[in-house]
Amino acid sequence: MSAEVMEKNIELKSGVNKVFTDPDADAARAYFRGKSRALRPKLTTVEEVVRTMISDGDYIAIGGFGANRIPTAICHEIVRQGKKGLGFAGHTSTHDFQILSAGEAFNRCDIAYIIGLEARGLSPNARRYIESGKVKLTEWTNATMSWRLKAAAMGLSFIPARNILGTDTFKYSAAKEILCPFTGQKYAAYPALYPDFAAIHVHECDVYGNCHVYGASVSDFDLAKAARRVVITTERLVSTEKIRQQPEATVIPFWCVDAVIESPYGSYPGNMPYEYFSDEEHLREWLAAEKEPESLKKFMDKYIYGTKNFDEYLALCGGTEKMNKLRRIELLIDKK
Amino acid sequence: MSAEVMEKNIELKSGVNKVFTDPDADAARAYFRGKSRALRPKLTTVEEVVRTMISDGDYIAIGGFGANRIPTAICHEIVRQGKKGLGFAGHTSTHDFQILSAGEAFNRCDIAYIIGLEARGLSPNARRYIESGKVKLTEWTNATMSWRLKAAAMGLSFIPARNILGTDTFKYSAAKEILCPFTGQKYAAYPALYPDFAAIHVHECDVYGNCHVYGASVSDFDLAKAARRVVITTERLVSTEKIRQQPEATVIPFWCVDAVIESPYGSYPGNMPYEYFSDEEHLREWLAAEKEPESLKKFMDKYIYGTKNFDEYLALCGGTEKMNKLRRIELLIDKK
Amino acid sequence: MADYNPMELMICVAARNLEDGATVVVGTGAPCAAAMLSQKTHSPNLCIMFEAGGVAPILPAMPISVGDSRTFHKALMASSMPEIMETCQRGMVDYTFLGGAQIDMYGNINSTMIGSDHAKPKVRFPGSGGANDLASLCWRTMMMTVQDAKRFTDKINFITSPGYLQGGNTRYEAGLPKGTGPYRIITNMAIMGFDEETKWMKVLSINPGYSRKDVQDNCGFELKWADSIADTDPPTADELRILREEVDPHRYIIGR
Amino acid sequence: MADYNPMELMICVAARNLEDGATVVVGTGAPCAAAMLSQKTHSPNLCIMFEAGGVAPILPAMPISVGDSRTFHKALMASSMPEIMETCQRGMVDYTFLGGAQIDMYGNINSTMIGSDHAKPKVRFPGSGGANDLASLCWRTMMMTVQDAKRFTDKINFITSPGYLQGGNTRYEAGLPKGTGPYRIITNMAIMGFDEETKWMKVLSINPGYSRKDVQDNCGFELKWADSIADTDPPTADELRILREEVDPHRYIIGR
Repeated sequence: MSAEVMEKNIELKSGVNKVFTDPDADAARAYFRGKSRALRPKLTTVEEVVRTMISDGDYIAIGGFGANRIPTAICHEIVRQGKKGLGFAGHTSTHDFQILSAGEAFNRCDIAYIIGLEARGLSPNARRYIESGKVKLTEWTNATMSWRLKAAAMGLSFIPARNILGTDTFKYSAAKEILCPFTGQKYAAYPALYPDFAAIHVHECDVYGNCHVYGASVSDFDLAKAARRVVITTERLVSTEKIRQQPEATVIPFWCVDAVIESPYGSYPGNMPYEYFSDEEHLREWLAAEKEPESLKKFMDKYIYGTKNFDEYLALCGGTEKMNKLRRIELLIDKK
Repeated sequence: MSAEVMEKNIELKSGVNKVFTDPDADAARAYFRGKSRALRPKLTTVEEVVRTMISDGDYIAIGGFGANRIPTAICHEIVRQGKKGLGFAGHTSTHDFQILSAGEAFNRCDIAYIIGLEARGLSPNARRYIESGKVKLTEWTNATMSWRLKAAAMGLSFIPARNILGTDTFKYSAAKEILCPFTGQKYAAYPALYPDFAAIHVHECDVYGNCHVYGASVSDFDLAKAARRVVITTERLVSTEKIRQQPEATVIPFWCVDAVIESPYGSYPGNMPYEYFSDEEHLREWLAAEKEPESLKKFMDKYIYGTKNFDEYLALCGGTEKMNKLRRIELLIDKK
Repeated sequence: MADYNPMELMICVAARNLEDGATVVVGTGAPCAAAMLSQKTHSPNLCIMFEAGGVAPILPAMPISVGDSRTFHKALMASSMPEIMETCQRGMVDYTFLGGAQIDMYGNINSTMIGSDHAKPKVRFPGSGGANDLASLCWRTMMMTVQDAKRFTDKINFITSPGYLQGGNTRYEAGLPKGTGPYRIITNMAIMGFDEETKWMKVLSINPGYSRKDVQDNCGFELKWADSIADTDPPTADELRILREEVDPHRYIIGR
Repeated sequence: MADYNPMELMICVAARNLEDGATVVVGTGAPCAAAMLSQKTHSPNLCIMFEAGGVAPILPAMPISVGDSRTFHKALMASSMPEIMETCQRGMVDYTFLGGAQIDMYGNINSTMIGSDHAKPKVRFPGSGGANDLASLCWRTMMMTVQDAKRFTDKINFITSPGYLQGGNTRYEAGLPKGTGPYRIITNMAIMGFDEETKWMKVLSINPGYSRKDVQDNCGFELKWADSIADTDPPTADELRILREEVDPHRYIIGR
């Protein structure tokens, strides 16, 4: 390394906030060494997964984008079981963030996108929660969170990139500037993100967790590899014979997966590509209920605390008739 | 950066050999800024592509793995047109390396795997060519070459990894040691590899270059992004309507692609997954011919210099009857 | 002259800036409408991309989310967020559009917070999402926004997404890719670019019905002015018809 | 006792080291045969992976190439080289097998060249391929090889793939992942492991028909010896039957 580069090293900046998870690749390897790669059936229940695979204080991540292809049942159950003190990957999060905020389930958050529901507006309750100061915040971006997961999926402790340099997003992140050893170019270095737990909703998988996903995949294939423990909720189970007929279509392999749950309409009230569109009416009901803490409490009592499981929630929201309606919108048979 | 880390920086090692291509990401961006992303038909011929898209001295890379799913016609034409002084990415290369060595087309080579044909043995001529000292060599590994392409596909100038440290493979590479800014862990840093030209053989694509590939993809999806100019040879053209029916199956998007050539049996004498198996007999003929320079010259005159194009080569090798036979082996109808 | 509202004007102006054969990453709303209008007027082969992974869809309706089914309806590719972001980082994406609560004279944008304590913001917004990424990595960033002196400020509370940072060469010295940066700020009153040397915001043309004074009075910092200030061409009848009938027939966006 | 050749012995011994539920990256030839034999005897759920991307295929025949169609025939996944290598780097792959022209007392392997001038080698071999990667990143590396004093040398010409480098902790000090390294060297004469502290090659058991002297005489460096040297269990009749009838009926490998 040249003297010039060394000198420059001294001026390299760091973000002021915390890395909430250990980026150390050898620590992750030590965990993965003990993770089962046996081809064994992994069917279980939402209740069981949340009870046994998430401890208070764990750092969790949720698959999908916004309200699209999210494992809603897992988010509900985290709140229903009253999990507390979680760390959360606020990466392309919208309705999942809204649910977990309603349960005040987390106290630290990596931020790429939070409190909003895209074109639908902001979540009043999630905003109150964040503005309260109860949640420790570290700023990132969507690409950065994707790359932090990719670094972990690759088995690294960091990865370089060319965004966020020079901004307050950098200043309030936990990134560090580094120099390319070949060109001297300045890069942002990001710490690998190995979540303790991840939940991902897919179209199809077998009992071992070999998954098919259709449509945009966001960062889920990297997330499945990066997380120490992974649960897959699936619209439908398929046979392993079907998986073996098209091996190039397997996007998450079984060894990443610790638990599998069949969860039809599992992304409701969000959109599941090719299956059903989002229930905009019910999402508006969420936003309206959140305006005051009292109305939110009533809403949560009815839909989450007062239901035993996700099936009861679906029934409350209109059951099969509603689901058929959302399928017709998805398939462009009916206008929304 | 702590004083301790800075001190350590001074001891960081570098490989002694050359980086044959410019890893600078801004230089690559400047090229890509001018690359057409218009959705325009790109059909052309092998002769035209090699004549207009490859200049003597360019650095080229070939898709596929070994003799599997390789763009054989392009390799032949490079030799037939007498291209010289090329740089070559010797990444999982076998029969492609053998062809280009027979034409003495390159004079510098990044090595991961060269001169061998896996279980079939070593290429006598390629070995002579390398042992002659005519070719400048830099050592790498399969994973490293994959990651160098990935770094380019990501738009970076370098990427860290945990292999090759402490070995002579590192010493005779052009890698550099760096430290993780978060953990202090030592890593190998690899320079991004942006080839001037890449040729990739696929199962299906449309006239714009949107591609479907079945079976193992090796590093081809990253290669298609990393290379400045890309030609796709395809077993068959498909309509853009077919591409749009399954957008998640598009593995190389049109904007990476500069030229498209329909090239049935295009991986012959190599294996094309689900289509035809390798022609082991003809590959043995290659190896036998290579034993002496004289017999190789005769062989090359017959098969490459004496043929106008790849169709004539296929005809010389047994034509449709041979292709049908190889299909029956691929489909496990006949034993090889 | 056709009658139109400010949103319609901004969308039409934005659409004109997207040439055929270019690539653009858009979000929901006005940027998506501008890209669709551009396709239906002069740029049939404009390639529209969404950060969740959708590429070149045949959009059957306005997406609600940049990751919903519409964003990859009959698309040429349904890929991933890293795929799109790395395509930007590699220099293959020409344009993007950003929004924000504040913008300063160098085109820096705030979509994170109002206040001075990051740990306990006075007003919290969603944060970067993909905005910083696209502003950092695409060649040319544009913004469509209603103009007022609070939004256009020299006291930006938080730089979420980079414009030209502190002006001059500071953007590239910080390490951001060479040659990138804010390109056009399209408001209800005017169209701005940036001075080549200082990178300070510079008015290029004024929209019908507004004066120089309007434009300056509704900006919290002193604007630079191009040597000759053009009149912004108003939306044509054709543009308006296509926008209203084909792009946004339910007036989700132009009815705001 | 069944009659068998050295290759059959080595394959049977290697197969016993692959436990059910483990992951192993193999090449063509003997390692692939060992993994298949292991599946058909005690490890039905051994997950076989190939570096070109094939995962858990139902192998219809011996692959000729680690990227040919057989390596992902009815596989659970046909992925990519980075996918496989990153799975190794993440610590999810337990075993791999390497070959080479030379091996030293610390398990370092040469598959690159003989000679002293890298630019003009006396004898050139293919180079690392994936060997260095797998040796660096998988938990446990094994080797099957015929043993002679030229191949087992303390004057290795080129360290292509890392064993324990210069012994002791040098492997981890160089930056390679903690806890990884050579595990078993299976030869026609003996089975070796490595001393826990010094990482020097250490004989664990001697194969039927060979003596300590044979093993040492056919090794170019002084071997360490375990406190108690076992006799290698010869292939059982069952192992041999499955190997000959089901794994390699055409004797492509065991006939060598």
